[in-house]
Amino acid sequence: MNFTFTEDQLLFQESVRDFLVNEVTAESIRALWETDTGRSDALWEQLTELGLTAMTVPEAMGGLGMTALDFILIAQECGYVALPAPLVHIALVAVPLLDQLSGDSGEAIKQQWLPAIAEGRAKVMVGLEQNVFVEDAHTADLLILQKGQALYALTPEQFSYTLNESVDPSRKLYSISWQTSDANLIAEGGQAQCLIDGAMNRGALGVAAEALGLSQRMIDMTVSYTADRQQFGKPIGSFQAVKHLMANVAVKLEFSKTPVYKAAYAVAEQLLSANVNVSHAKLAATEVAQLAAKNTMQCHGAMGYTWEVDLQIFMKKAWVYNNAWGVVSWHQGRVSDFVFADQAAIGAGSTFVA
Amino acid sequence: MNFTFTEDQLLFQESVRDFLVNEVTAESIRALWETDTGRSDALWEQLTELGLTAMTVPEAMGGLGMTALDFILIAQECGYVALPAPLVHIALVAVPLLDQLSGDSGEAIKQQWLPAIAEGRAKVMVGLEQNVFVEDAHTADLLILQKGQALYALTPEQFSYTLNESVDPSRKLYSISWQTSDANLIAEGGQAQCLIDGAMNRGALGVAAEALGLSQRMIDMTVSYTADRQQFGKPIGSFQAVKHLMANVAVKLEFSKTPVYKAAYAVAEQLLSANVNVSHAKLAATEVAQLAAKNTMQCHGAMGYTWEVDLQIFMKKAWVYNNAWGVVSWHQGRVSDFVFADQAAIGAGSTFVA
Amino acid sequence: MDLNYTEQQVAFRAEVRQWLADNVPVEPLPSFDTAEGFQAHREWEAKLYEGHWGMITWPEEMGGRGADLLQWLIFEEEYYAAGAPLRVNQNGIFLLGPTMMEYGTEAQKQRFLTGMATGKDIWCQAWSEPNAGSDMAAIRAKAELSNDGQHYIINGQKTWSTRAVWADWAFGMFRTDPESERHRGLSFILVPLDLEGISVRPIPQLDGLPGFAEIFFDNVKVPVDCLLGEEDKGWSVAMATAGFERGLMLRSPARFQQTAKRLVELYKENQATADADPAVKNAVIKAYMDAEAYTLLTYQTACRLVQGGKIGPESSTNKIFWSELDRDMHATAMSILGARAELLAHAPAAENVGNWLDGWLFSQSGPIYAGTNEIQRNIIAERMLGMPR
Amino acid sequence: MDLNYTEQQVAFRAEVRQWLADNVPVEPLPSFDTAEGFQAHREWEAKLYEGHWGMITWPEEMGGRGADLLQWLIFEEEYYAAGAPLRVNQNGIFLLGPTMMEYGTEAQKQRFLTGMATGKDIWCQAWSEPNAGSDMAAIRAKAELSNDGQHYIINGQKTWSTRAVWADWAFGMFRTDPESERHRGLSFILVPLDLEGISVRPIPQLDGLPGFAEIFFDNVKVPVDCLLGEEDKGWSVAMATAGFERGLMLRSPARFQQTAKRLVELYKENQATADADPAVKNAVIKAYMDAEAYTLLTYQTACRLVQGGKIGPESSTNKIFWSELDRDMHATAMSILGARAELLAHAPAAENVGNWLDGWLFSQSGPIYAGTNEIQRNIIAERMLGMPR
Repeated sequence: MNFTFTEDQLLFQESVRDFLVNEVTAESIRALWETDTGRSDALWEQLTELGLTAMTVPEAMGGLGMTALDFILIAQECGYVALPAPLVHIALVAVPLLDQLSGDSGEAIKQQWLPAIAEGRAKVMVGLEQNVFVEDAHTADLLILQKGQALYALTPEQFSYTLNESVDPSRKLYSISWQTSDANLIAEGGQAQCLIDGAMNRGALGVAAEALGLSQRMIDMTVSYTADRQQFGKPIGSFQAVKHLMANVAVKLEFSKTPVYKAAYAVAEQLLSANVNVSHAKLAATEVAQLAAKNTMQCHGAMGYTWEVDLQIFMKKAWVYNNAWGVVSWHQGRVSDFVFADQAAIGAGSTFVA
Repeated sequence: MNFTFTEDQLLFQESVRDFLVNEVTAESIRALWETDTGRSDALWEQLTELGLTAMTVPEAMGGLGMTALDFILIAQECGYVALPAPLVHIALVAVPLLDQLSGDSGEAIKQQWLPAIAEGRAKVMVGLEQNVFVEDAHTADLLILQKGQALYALTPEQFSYTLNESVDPSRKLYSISWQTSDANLIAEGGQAQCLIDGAMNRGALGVAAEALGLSQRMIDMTVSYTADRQQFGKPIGSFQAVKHLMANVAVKLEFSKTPVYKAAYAVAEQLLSANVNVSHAKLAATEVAQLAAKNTMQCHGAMGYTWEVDLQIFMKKAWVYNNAWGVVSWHQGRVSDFVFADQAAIGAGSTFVA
Repeated sequence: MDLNYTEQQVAFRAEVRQWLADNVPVEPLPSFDTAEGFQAHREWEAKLYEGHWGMITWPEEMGGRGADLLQWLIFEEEYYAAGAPLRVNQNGIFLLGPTMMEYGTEAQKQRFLTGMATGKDIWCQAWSEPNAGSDMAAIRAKAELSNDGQHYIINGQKTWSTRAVWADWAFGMFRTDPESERHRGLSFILVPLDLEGISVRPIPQLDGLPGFAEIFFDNVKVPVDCLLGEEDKGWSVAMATAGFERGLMLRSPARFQQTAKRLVELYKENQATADADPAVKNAVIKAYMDAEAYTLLTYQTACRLVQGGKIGPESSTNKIFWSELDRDMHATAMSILGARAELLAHAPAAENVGNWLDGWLFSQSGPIYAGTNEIQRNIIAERMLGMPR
Repeated sequence: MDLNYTEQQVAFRAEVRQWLADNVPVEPLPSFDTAEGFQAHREWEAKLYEGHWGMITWPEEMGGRGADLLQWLIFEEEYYAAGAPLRVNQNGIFLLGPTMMEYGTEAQKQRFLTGMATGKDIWCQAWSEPNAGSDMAAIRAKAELSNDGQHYIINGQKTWSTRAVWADWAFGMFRTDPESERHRGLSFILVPLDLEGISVRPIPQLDGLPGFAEIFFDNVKVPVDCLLGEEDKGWSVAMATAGFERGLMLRSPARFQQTAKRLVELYKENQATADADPAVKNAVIKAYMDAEAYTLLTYQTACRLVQGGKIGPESSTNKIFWSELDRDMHATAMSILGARAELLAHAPAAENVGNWLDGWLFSQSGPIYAGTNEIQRNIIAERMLGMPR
């Protein structure tokens, strides 16, 4: 029993954080808002050079063969800087899905796309019906789209897309018009369902980890703002009301981290408890992100309501993640199914046996 | 349109408050806890002399012929002192129920009991199935008991009772063993149902009004405690955290009063909106009472957790009222039935038309 | 207590409803945080004035109808029920207007109130400064009497001035006694925004629109007859305004009743998905109940005032209640809308869900402006409950 | 990261489970806030010691097993799952014990730790004073060194001392430097409660039972070898204890996991009525999730400590989290129980619902004792987030 990350994992997280905090600034994010795609090839190259696009790609495919658990601290840091790039989606959702394809056609797809992803040459995005829209379809080299109990792989010439602007200017959501065809079919029936369920879990896990980072960032920004901002002759951060608004966020955040790490472990180890662990993680992490948005906004006063103050970059992402990769009620439902089942493994001593 | 009480109503409330605050002290309440019945005939005489037992009794029956609206401010004051006597129950529930009995037998019962109640000679308590237990059966001269869609009137020799101790030592709850008999039948079928529904509404209304008084009392006690209690060299009431705990109660209380008054008006005027108005009042008033108990307890620190500090007298009553006269979900259900009905009269301008 | 409307009140409601039915634009106006939207709303104010609906509680000679507060509530109910445009001049008619009634000279009333009622003059507030937000007594912007005693020379900066970008006039507080500190030595002055030396910098808000602005004053010469109340006594005048702001007029209950109603409809349209989260149904009925409670308390207060009563410190509870109610209602709508909640109004797949998003964004400002809810809680604890400072 | 128990851990769990199955009393013991209940719990502590389960994390020579924190968590899980009695000596084994490990002399360890593990000496705390609650640095109770230097002469009053009514020893802080103020000049002293000059006044709690007490000291002569740590340096010793109290040991996650489990069962038994209020179902699954979260964080901390890490200021979040979780879980149970929720355990119609009421009453103290949650929030804001004092 060892519920801690290794030195290496923590050191890598640190180096990635250092890079991201320096490279992905509020200024660079706002600059991307003004571009057509809202995405930066240069940034993607840098992420590739850091080995982040290759992390979850199997070694046989030119990757580092790491798991969702290895990647989870990185996803957290991507949230901390509100990374305007689909790294978490590709590393946690697309790559493992491709990697689980079987049969000759499956092998072919893997061979074609996984090394390309690892080398940063290709972006593959997954569109599941539960998500309604498809992220980053405009810069995707391949889309994996769900239709009922089947999955199809489409290249850009095989679909057209319409942008649906999100309140988060960094978020690029598209409605896709496309046709199913046997040529594009990559999985169906039980096998497809299995891939879809796995993708939902990993997508929700990624968003949960990002939500932890977003919450921490909103806390950090607000702690420094309230230390500088003076009213009534002292920093507003010295007022008990402001302190307690922030402390309440800190408490929730502290108790949302370990559920996310447990879920990452469960996904990586394919534990039976993965579904309930992921839903717990998603609910806890997005809930603290909502509270962080609400309380840090309040501590910023009118400043927090402006376009120019950077809080909005993180607050709006926190909002939209509340219903991304499974709405709140869907995750609640998965938790109740587990908790209220006959002979449910709950109570003292059950945490690590399920 | 005049949503205010008359000078007379407010003056009477004041004089009743003065009396109650002087006569019904924490000491006298604690003294009653040590007695067998927990009730005081002397107190009941005083309430009678004030005309309170006669208020809702029709003038023809020797009463003052007043309505639930006239009585509501009095019920509030009964809550303010945690009156250890069934005045609100008798005035708001028993008397109107008796008064609505019809037919010769009904007339006879009215003639026998209403003047006796007005003169303080008799106590009549109502036991509805929804309340599970019957209050004050041990000092009742007559019980009106529900069995399904029928009501029966029983005198003490016709039933036996078993005490079920409540967390609130002032509350006397009994399980009753008794037999239905045609001789005791006072109403059945639709007529009985109508009496039962009316009694539920008036019982819930009374508890809602008492909950307002309880909340105000908990606020007042805590404001003075936190003004006296010093820590870190100043009154704890000067700390923002303590102020905001109390302010949150004050806000909720401010917005719970008018729903109770509206409900009292609706009951008195037999408006169609009485059901939803009463349930709104009950939910709002008991919710603020729960918050008041929670926050004033916190402001009292360990003191609030002791038997000797008087906060418990009001806090425990606030707790038990949450599920008295219709559990929370029952009242929520009545509100949803109204709100979600087709053509529901909601929205701007609808408040006083329903 | 009598909760029936009088015949006159019923007739008045019918008259309002008829006029609105005939005049409210079918297509909702563009947001008044845009240039064209502001102009459209300005024209709507003029249209209201034509019907003598500009500010019905004012005397007829000032463009009103001498209506009482209950008629005002009825008017507001019909106004929101008809989906009429937001009042672009609310700072003038709801905040400055009542203050001027109390503190203005006859000349000022004639001059300014009519301008408000007609919609000719749109007003903005000039209270906050970069270092005077929650702590309003820290105001530093100076107004010095000119040597000839004819003008105030204003220098300094104001901020968070809502709708200042296109407004005609600003009202606010300036330090007329340079030696003074805190609440003393401030004066309440009315400033035409077209004067030389004034520059306005728009501040884009969360939705990107310039809903408020900074105002810079560089030796701006304001005629002395723009002083409201006594010189150096501006604080008490301002407190009156704050009273109205927190109190009866800033936010009509009707507004929240309509939001609650729309929330109920949204819930019914999406009941299957909405009920999946059991918390949603409770949240919806709570929205209804809280909007009702706000309405009931407002009616009670109005009745008290009509009978000669006064607004007390308990009015501080209003601001907290409606601002949290508004935010909670929109948060509930966001949950019901699920994955589509984040779409901007013009997104192809939005199908009007965007109105809820706009409302959600706007609701974020409620707990902050007009005195943050933390400040309000202090006021409630100290002035209403009498807790130690 | 490896979330599988080792073979040794699995074997250890089996051993604990077996012993508890053989020894846990079938009938729950009476409350240890009663004389007979206290005695029964004292005997249970002795029984635990027989099996060497008194305090397993201590060295064998002190009555322990030299177990690590993970074994301790496993032990606690089995302990609560078996419904074993509450630890009447938790002040000793969970709070004073660890402090003594760090600050005690060898002689003190030998003498006191064994006494705790055997259950011979039951300890209570003597921190708070009538005017030193949240503000512990305001302590005034004096301890003066006797002329012969052999004793401290203690005078003063302590209060809110849990289980002091029947305890054998008290540990707490006293002012040894009469000139000193605030945190300086305090000493951590151990006091036998049978000494002359000590009188204990029980304080009945919400349920009427004397769960805590006031302790009056009138020229009480305490031998100097009862000083823990350095004279006048008691504050740092006390902070260590507070650290354990807020941190790992005071409240085992297992306790709340079991409460959550019982809540799930209560919900299932009453589902029809419970589901009438949609909020209840969410509250129940939240109880499960929060109890899990508390368990996970505790395991992570234990693993860190086992690897040589230290408890940081983030441990202040524990106390807020479990105290609110405990209160919320019991509040949910109260809603499920409806009209029967208010019945005392011995009421004829109670049928065990009374346990929930007892739990509800006890849960009221959680947000208050061991440093109110308001104080905890200050600590979190200042020490964990680094906000200005």
